[in-house]
Amino acid sequence: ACNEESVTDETASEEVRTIQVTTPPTSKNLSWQTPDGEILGYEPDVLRAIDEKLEGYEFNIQAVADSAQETGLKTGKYELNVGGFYPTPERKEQYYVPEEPNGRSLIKMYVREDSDIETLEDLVGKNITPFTAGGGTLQVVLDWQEENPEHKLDLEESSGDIPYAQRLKEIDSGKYDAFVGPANLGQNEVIEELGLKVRGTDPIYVGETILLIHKSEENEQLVEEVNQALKELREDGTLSEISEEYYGEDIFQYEVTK
Amino acid sequence: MDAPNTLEIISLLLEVAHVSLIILVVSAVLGLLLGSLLTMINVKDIPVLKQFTVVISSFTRSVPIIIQLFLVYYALPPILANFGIDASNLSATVAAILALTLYHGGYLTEVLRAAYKAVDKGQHEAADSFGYTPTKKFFRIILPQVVPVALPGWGNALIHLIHDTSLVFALGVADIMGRAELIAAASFGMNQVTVFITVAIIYIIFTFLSDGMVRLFEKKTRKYKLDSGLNARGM
Amino acid sequence: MLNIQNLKVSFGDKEVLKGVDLTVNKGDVVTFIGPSGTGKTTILKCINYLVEPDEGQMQLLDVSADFKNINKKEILQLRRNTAMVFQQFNLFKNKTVVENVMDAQITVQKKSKKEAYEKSIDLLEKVGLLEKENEYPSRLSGGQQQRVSIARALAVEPEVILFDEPTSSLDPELVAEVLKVIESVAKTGVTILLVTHEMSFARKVSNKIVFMEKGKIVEEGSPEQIFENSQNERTKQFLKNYYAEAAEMMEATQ
Amino acid sequence: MLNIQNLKVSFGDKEVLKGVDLTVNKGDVVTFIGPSGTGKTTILKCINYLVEPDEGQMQLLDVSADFKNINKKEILQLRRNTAMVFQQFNLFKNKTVVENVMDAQITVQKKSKKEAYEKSIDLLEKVGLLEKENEYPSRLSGGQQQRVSIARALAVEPEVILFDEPTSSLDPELVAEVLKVIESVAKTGVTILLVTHEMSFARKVSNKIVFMEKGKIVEEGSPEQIFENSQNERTKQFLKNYYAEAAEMMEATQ
Amino acid sequence: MLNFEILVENFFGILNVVPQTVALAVTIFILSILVGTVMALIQEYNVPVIKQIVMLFKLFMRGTPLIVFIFIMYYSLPGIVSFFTNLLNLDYNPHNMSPVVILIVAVSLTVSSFQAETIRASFLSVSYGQIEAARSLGYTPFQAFLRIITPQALVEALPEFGNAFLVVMKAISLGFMITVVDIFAEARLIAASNSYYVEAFIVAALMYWGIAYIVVTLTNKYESSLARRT
Ligand SMILES: Nc1ncnc2c1ncn2[C@@H]1O[C@H](COP(=O)(O)OP(=O)(O)OP(=O)(O)O)[C@@H](O)[C@H]1O
Ligand SMILES: Nc1ncnc2c1ncn2[C@@H]1O[C@H](COP(=O)(O)OP(=O)(O)OP(=O)(O)O)[C@@H](O)[C@H]1O
Ligand SMILES: [Mg+2]
Ligand SMILES: [Mg+2]
Repeated sequence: ACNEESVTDETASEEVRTIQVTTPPTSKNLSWQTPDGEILGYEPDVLRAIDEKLEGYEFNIQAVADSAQETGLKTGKYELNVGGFYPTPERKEQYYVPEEPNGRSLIKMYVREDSDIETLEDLVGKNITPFTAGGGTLQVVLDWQEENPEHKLDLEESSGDIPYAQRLKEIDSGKYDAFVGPANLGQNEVIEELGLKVRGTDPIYVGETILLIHKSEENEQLVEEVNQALKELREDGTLSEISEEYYGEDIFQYEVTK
Repeated sequence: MDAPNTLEIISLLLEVAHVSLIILVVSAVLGLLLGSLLTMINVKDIPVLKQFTVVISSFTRSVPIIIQLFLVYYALPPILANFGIDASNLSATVAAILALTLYHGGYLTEVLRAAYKAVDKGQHEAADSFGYTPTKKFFRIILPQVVPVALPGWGNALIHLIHDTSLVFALGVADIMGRAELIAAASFGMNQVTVFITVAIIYIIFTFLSDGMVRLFEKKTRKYKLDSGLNARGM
Repeated sequence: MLNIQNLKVSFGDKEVLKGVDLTVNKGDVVTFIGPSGTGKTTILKCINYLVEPDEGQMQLLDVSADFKNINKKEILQLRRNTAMVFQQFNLFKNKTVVENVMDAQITVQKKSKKEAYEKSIDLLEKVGLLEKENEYPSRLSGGQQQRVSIARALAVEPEVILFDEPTSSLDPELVAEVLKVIESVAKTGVTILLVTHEMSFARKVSNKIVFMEKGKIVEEGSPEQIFENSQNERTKQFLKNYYAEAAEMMEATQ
Repeated sequence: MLNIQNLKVSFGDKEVLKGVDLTVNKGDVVTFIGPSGTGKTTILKCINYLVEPDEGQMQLLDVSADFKNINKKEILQLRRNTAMVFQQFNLFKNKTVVENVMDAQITVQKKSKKEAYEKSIDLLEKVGLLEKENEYPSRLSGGQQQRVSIARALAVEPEVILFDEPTSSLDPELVAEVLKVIESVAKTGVTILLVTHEMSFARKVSNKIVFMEKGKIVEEGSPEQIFENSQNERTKQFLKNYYAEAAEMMEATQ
Repeated sequence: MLNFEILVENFFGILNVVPQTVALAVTIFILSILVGTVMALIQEYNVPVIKQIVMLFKLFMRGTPLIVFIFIMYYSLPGIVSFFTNLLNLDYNPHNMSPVVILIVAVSLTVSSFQAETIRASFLSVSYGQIEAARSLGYTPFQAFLRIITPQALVEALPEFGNAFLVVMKAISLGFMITVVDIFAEARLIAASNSYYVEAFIVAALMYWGIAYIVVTLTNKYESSLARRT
């Protein structure tokens, strides 16, 4: 018996591959790390659910900043990244991307309570807070701008180091008229906590978010299995459950905007 | 978790102060050694090697630290792998120390070189005339006169280093700045101002200590009364 | 014991020494005199290789070197057999008076601290600077610095001492003291090369005078030969003012 | 025209000048002699306030100042009425020879460049350094530096010139030249204060000799009085070596 | 592994912002030297009270991480300015203050506290005899400073000024937080939009290095020409 056990142990450890997985550290509720090192949020929980399903892999989840995430993924330091990524041609070119999305991203506008801004068109001539450089939100707005050149918006970009809480205060104070951004980053909590006279509009965009996997022969199998796992998790309602837990609603209820 | 109050923020930040301190102290020491070595090569005008130091120091001084951190942590292991060196286990902390050492060393090269050149030629002549070996001359005569001139620049370099250690969070190292970001994120950035000001105060204390150390050395070297400077005679 | 052949030095494209030959015997006191800027300091600095000559050979004791391909060991040997008193003193700024005198003894000669200290105190007493033992050079008057510099050179008991205007900042009393010191050192067999513009000092201290002009040795000989029977017009002219002065003095003190 | 009362200076707790009184008339050439470290340089530096006295009053031309509360304007006036030749030369390292001589004329006296240049060339010729016009000081021999320093001081045509051992690095020929220059300057009514340890030079150049020791003026008088009829034992002893030398010279040149 | 098409594309993309980055850096660099010199002089001449204020200011500026200081300035500078404009009854609305101005003020103040140390050190290398000589000839302190001390001190200070300039070059990339785009910011913009992070960083690094190389070559040339003159 002893003998047998040790043999199975060996084969098991040979087969289980440890995967370096990264997720953003400071994007509550999407994904964040507590001071004692716990990694929480929608994305980490989805990762854990996938990990449970995959027999031959073990995920080592780490929280690192976004530019480090993609740099490390490209050089092979990391194998798998999550972080509310939008699918883009460039990403598909550089990385393996499972067909099945791992989540939804809702983009809303945050405006003063008495504001009549409801759609992107209403932003013409308004003061919009700077967008996080190259973020998905900006891309969405730029795409819209391209289709609607007659409504010229005044768009600015910045590094995104100024936190959303601060941005919402700037709406409240009148410095800016609108803040456009992903709705999964705790805006509701901030508004409530600080008693801001700010409201969120209906989503102006609903998109799918994806996983990114380092391109290498070794990982071809991994992509397949992750894809399969995601499909199952989606179907059995696990993803919706996780969403309820962190966002207070099922993000999968929204139709993806074309 | 409830949003922590200021006292809790301070204690949370201080919990990881040792991480920042270790990175800081190790790269300060190694950087000083590297800087001294590069300076030596530079002032001795050793061919080829000198060109090499110019390249190193211009690169490490100019490229944003974050890119240097990425280079060491992400790009170095695959490059080394081509030469059969396995560095895939390079930890983020070690990578951070390596990058900061290179940066600090490159910076110090300029400080030390200038201070070295400020020493009067007659001092070299006098030591040479007695048959001091180059090493003896350096340690007994030249270095003590280089130090007072180099101290303020060294102080600057240390402060830059202190601030740049805060970037290692990008690699996932949990230093003070990293912890601060996490605390701020936990409250959706609502307490970011408090957290940032607390961090600033901790850094001010670090620089205060660092500058204090530099001042202490300055006091020690002031006894040489090298007779230079605007108020050499206290006027 | 010291032999120099065909010593040539240029700074940039300016030739400063134009082929100097010189022979010095053990225990000699050789004094260089000549107009300002002729290369007197430069000769002394070639002997311990502080200035790199373009050409020339030199034998000093058992070191025999061609300046064109002298090696590090030879240079160190040259320097350890000699000591120099600089025209601008060049005291170590970061060391006190007594440390200045002690340092080479400890560093180069590996003497014990105690031994070096005793020797230094002894020499400082000789040059009358005992009370300044713990001062830094920047706090000394010109004459005091010069005396420390003399003590520092004597402390290493070299085979050859190079004095570059060792009395330029000293008053007659001290000049007499230094004269005594140099004479007593010379008696122990130490060879002395000296640059001075004080002719009476040169005359008294040396057994050989070298008159230089424009990077060349114009005339050399015993003090009597040079001061009383110079055959060279240029030398005579150079010494004219000295004679005139002597004559005046005669008058005044008669 | 220059009057100093009760001048006291200390460095740290060491009193260097212990109450010096001095009166100098326009056109005087006053020479300070005395042992090394007595405070000769310090006196000169008090006159242009490079050293801050602890106590004392001074009148110089129309400036009348109490050193205890002298103001900036007075200091500047003192300095613009005087010029100094330093014992260590202190040439401006970042300027060529001719620029060293020109700079104060342009900066302080607001002369035109051309005018300053012409005056400088003139002076450089006088001290025999025309060919070094565009050299930097670090490239000069000791005697050359000293001569540039003299030219620089003369160039601003001050009311009072302070010479601190202006001939220490000069050979007899050049000493005679400098003597001529100083005499010609004195003739134009410029007042000269001078420190030297070359007694025969002091004797020839000055109309008043001040003998100092240990921060005090011990004796003062005309050269004849001091050199031939000194009443003071210390002065006599100090000059003993000078007499001995003169006597020897007499013998030798007879 | 690298995508060369993207590299080339990035190169021209980033090259666009080089002139404005350098112009900004030069402006800040010059301002910081001016302010730093004043601080160094106050410290060297021991001006009472003001010296203590300068020391405190330096401590604060050297200690505060620049990112925090920019953050503070972003929220408080308009208020500070409006306080003064109101005081002087000027008609200027500082709330439209350009982020570039805020960045220039923040970085200049920070860097000047470092420049003060550099300048202080360079004074330490000028021998006192030089100052005595200038004084003896009746130079005003300012004339002595400009004509004698500065040229000699500069030899010593130049390499550190080179350092400071490169520090400024890097520091302004923090301005991205308040929408000022420089070389590094442009690289991040491009990277974020096309996900070719490695390529963008490589191009940015080369750009910085190239500028550094030019700066180093220029200062070395100037340094050796100054050194030859002493
Ligand atoms: N580093 C240097 N670079 C260029 N020229 C130099 C340098 N050092 C000395 N010289 C020149 O070489 C010549 C000889 O200088 P040296 O110091 O040997 O003269 P010297 O005979 O000692 O004169 P003095 O009696 O004035 O000290 C001088 O004309 C001087 O200008
Ligand atoms: N900066 C200083 N700090 C402390 N002591 C000093 C300083 N400068 C000079 N002294 C001391 O003051 C005394 C007088 O110095 P000063 O330079 O006036 O002498 P001096 O008469 O010119 O001598 P010398 O003929 O040797 O040049 C000396 O004993 C010297 O050690
Ligand atoms: Mg000489
Ligand atoms: Mg003196």
